[in-house]
Amino acid sequence: MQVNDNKEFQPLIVAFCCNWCSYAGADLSGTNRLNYPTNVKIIRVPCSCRVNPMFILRAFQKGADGVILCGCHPGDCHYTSGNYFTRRRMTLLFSMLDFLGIERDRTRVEWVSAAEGAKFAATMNEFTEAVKKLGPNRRLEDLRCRKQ
Amino acid sequence: MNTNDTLIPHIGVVTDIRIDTPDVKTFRVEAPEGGKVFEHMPGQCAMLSIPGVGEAMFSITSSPTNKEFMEFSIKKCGCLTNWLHAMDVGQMITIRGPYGNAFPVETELKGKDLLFIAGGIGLAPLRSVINYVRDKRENYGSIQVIYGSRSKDDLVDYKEILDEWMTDDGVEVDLTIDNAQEGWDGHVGFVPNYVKELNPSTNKTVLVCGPPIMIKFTLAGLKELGFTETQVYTTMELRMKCGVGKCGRCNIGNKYVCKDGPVFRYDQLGELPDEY
Amino acid sequence: MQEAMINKAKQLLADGTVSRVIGWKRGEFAYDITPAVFETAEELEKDFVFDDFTSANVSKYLVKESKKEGKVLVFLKPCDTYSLNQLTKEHRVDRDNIYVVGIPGGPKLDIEKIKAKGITGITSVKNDNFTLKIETLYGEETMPFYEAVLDKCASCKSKKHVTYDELIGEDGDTLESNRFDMVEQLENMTSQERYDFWRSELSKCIRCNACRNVCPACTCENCVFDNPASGIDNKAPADSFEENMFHIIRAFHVAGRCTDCGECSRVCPQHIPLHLLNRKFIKDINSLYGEYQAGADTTSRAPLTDYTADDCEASIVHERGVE
Amino acid sequence: MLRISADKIYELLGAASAAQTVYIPSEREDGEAEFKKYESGMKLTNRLNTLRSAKDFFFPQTEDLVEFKVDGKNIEISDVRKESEDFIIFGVRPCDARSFTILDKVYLVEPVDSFYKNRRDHGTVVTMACSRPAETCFCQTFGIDPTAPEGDCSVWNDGSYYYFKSNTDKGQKFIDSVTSLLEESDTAELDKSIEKTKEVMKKLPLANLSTENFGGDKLNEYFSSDKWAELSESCLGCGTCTFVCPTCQCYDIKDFNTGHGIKRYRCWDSCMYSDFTKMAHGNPRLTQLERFRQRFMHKLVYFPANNNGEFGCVGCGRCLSKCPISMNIVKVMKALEVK
Repeated sequence: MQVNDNKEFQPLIVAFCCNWCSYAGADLSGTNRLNYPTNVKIIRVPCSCRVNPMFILRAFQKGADGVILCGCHPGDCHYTSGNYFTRRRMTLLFSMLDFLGIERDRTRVEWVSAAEGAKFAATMNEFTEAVKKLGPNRRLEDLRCRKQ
Repeated sequence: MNTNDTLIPHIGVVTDIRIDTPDVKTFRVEAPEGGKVFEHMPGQCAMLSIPGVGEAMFSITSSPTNKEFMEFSIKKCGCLTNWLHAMDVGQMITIRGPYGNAFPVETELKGKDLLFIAGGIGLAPLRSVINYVRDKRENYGSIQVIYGSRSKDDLVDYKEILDEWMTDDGVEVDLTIDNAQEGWDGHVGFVPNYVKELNPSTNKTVLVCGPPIMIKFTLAGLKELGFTETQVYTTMELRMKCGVGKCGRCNIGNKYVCKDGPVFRYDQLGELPDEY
Repeated sequence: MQEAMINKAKQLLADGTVSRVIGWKRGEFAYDITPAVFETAEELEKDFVFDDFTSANVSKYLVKESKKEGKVLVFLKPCDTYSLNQLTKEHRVDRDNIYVVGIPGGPKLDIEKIKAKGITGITSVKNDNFTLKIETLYGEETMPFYEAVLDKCASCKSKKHVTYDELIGEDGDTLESNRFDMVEQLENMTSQERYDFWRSELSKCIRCNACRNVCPACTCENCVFDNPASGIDNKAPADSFEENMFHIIRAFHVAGRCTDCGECSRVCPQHIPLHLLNRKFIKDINSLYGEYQAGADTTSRAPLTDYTADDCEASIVHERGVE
Repeated sequence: MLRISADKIYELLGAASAAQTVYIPSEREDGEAEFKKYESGMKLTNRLNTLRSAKDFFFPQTEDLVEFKVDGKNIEISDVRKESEDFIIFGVRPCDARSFTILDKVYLVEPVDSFYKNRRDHGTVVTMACSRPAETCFCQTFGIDPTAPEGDCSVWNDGSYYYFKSNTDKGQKFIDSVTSLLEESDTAELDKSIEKTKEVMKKLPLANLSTENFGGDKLNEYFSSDKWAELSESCLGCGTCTFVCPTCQCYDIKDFNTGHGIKRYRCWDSCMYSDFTKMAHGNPRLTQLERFRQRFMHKLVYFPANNNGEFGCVGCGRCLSKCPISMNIVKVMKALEVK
């Protein structure tokens, strides 16, 4: 089989989006015909607080090169305080991943409201670029899942 | 590496799915090219699996005298069985076996009067034996089947029981259900009590299978009636992974249920530690 | 000390204050001590031991023991009292059914460190003025006491009992400990160096679950790693990812609840410094959300079940330290 | 007997590793020993034994069994087995060498486990007699002579020389491959050093531990013993003892979805784990007492019952030094023993 070395690396990004703000924001960026990479795979969650650390790790295991978590702006959570807990949790988790030597730019939390379609697209573009610079996820990948 | 290994399964195709009761379905399994995947003896088991879902041991409920296919009556109770219940005809599964010993149909049971006692899904392993002895009628004495279930709807293979077993000469079938229900004019009551009521002749050899609690009381009842432990056979189940006595899960005393069982004579069972 | 403890236990058994005693039981050798429940004065006389090797934190046994009939006496070292407090806070033990006698803490010894010196055939270990005199089948060996001290004791955080019904001896104070030194050292490495460090450590993991099962904070009735529905109930680390995942998730599940008792590293048969993961969380929590010591009290909110509106953003991770 | 002077042993290992992979017990940074692939510059450990047993070579902690491709209702099976390459494990202790014959009794009986057999066929076990047994050693209890190891080829070290004796064709092949480095000699020096070891063996704290009260016929005496509750009381239910044990052979079979197929693999499992026997309708071993009992009954009663009285323990002492709460087979044997 011929390997195409010229093909530019396209990182696979998993974006967890809260149902009330960020998912609507993503929707808005779509209806506004804003561009963001097709390799961003959105997973809708009821609240950013629903995302437990295992979700993030599982995404990396199954082939993600970067994982981003989007939720309502602090103070705007549909469930009052969900995203405040998320913020603490993800800060600690990302810090731990960094501590284990996993590149810190592979993870991010961003607050995107339902009105911020443009911010959503810009965030995804920027995040994808940052991950692209890092190359494929090798430090937190499951070799069994790598496509031959 | 061209040797076969029992841990590497074969492909089976589900060619028919019969709804027996609200939570039991009977699956017909054939090899992709038709015919049976392997031969077995009544009472033996096979490991069925859906890759990625799970693998578990099931008793083969069809008789070895059936040369076209194998059947498995499976109750919905866990992850794999839920999946199996949701699948359609044409689905491939993986199958390996046969595992375990079998009811001694060609040795100890030959020429004997047989009494089958089953409760609920416990009929599955016995159905294989019942149909085997019905097909080789000349080798065995009288046949009596005592079968009970929670309700009429929970009687597995009810149609076959009505249409084939009950119409057979020399096969006596006694059915019972736990609670009275509309459309049922048969016996009502638990199996162990029904056995005592029926008072079967003590020269029969007994094959019993059902929930542990039913087996326990049935055996006590049989003893009261004068049966000895060496006359009673039962079949067991424990968690299994390998099927060949190596993975260590179904170990009771020095026996492995998958290899030395699942069929045990009651006196052999008594020698094992009480851990099943 | 051992004598005083046995006498105390016998007295409390005799006057009916307690019906059982949790302590440590003598083994075959100088060092193989098993936590045990004693019910009679005779058992205590015969097998109760308290010496340089009684390092096991017995507070987790109270989850089971405190729910049984009759009050149970437990001897707790200062570090163990933090664990008990945390268990009390999480309603995992019935504190009213426990009689805590506080006893002085370590430093305790790590037999593995003695064996790592190549000393074998050990028949007795004596502390002679901070020199260990070790009798072996091949003659006597000596080594400095402090070289054989358990890691968890070498970075002791407190000599203070945070909960007790009675004390034997004087109570101590919390200490200025050096426990975050190694964490800091790692933080100052490059990402690649950290990765290499943890890979060489975590690749040793055999997933025996000793760290989880000994941990006083791990008291779930059914652990996520035992739950087939979780998809991560694997019995062995089948890939390097799973080695990382298991330890990240385990540390995360006890973050803000871990009292830093150090049992995880003590029991690890592969000597993986698992406490560093927990300490990283503790250090982060201290620096980001204010000083917090799990188990210091029984009422405060745990950092991960709490928040303030002006907490730092997760991006702080990207902005500090070495890449 | 053939021998080589101790300072030339690495020359010998180098020569052997030119033809096939050689594994030797070598020390890690933390002072523990483990089997590592020999490369020049590596040193043999001074530790008596490796932290993990040598069973990994034949029965690794995880191994792939078979792979599936699932496409709609169709399933495709692919056999991923590969012929193992030849390898030599150098420096296996007599206890671990015996553990292989115990594992053989499980994996090489019908139906033969082809995964195990493949590795067993290709592995040459070069054993090393013990000269400094530890306090935790009790291999004598199970009839193992640490000064006369089994295996394909036995090696003795008297301090100045390594002596070699082949026991099988595979062992002879190994000796043949390095024969140019070996010299013929008498064994007077070696015999002296063996005598010294035998003296130490008599002084071992567990030298008098006996199996005479255990065996296949002791099921009823021990199964319902009231000692189990006390013994299992502090058991954490972890798998340390199982995973460092050279004879524990239980395994689990699991599927892993890689996203582009299903890998079915097996991995070590432990009867000490709470879900080991758990099934849809319940668990026959509900508390740690039953699980704890199972492990020791299996080694001391069930296994001998099925294997002509051979016990499922080799007295390597790993569980004695590694159990987090120091509960182990020796304590169990001493507590249970009924005369």
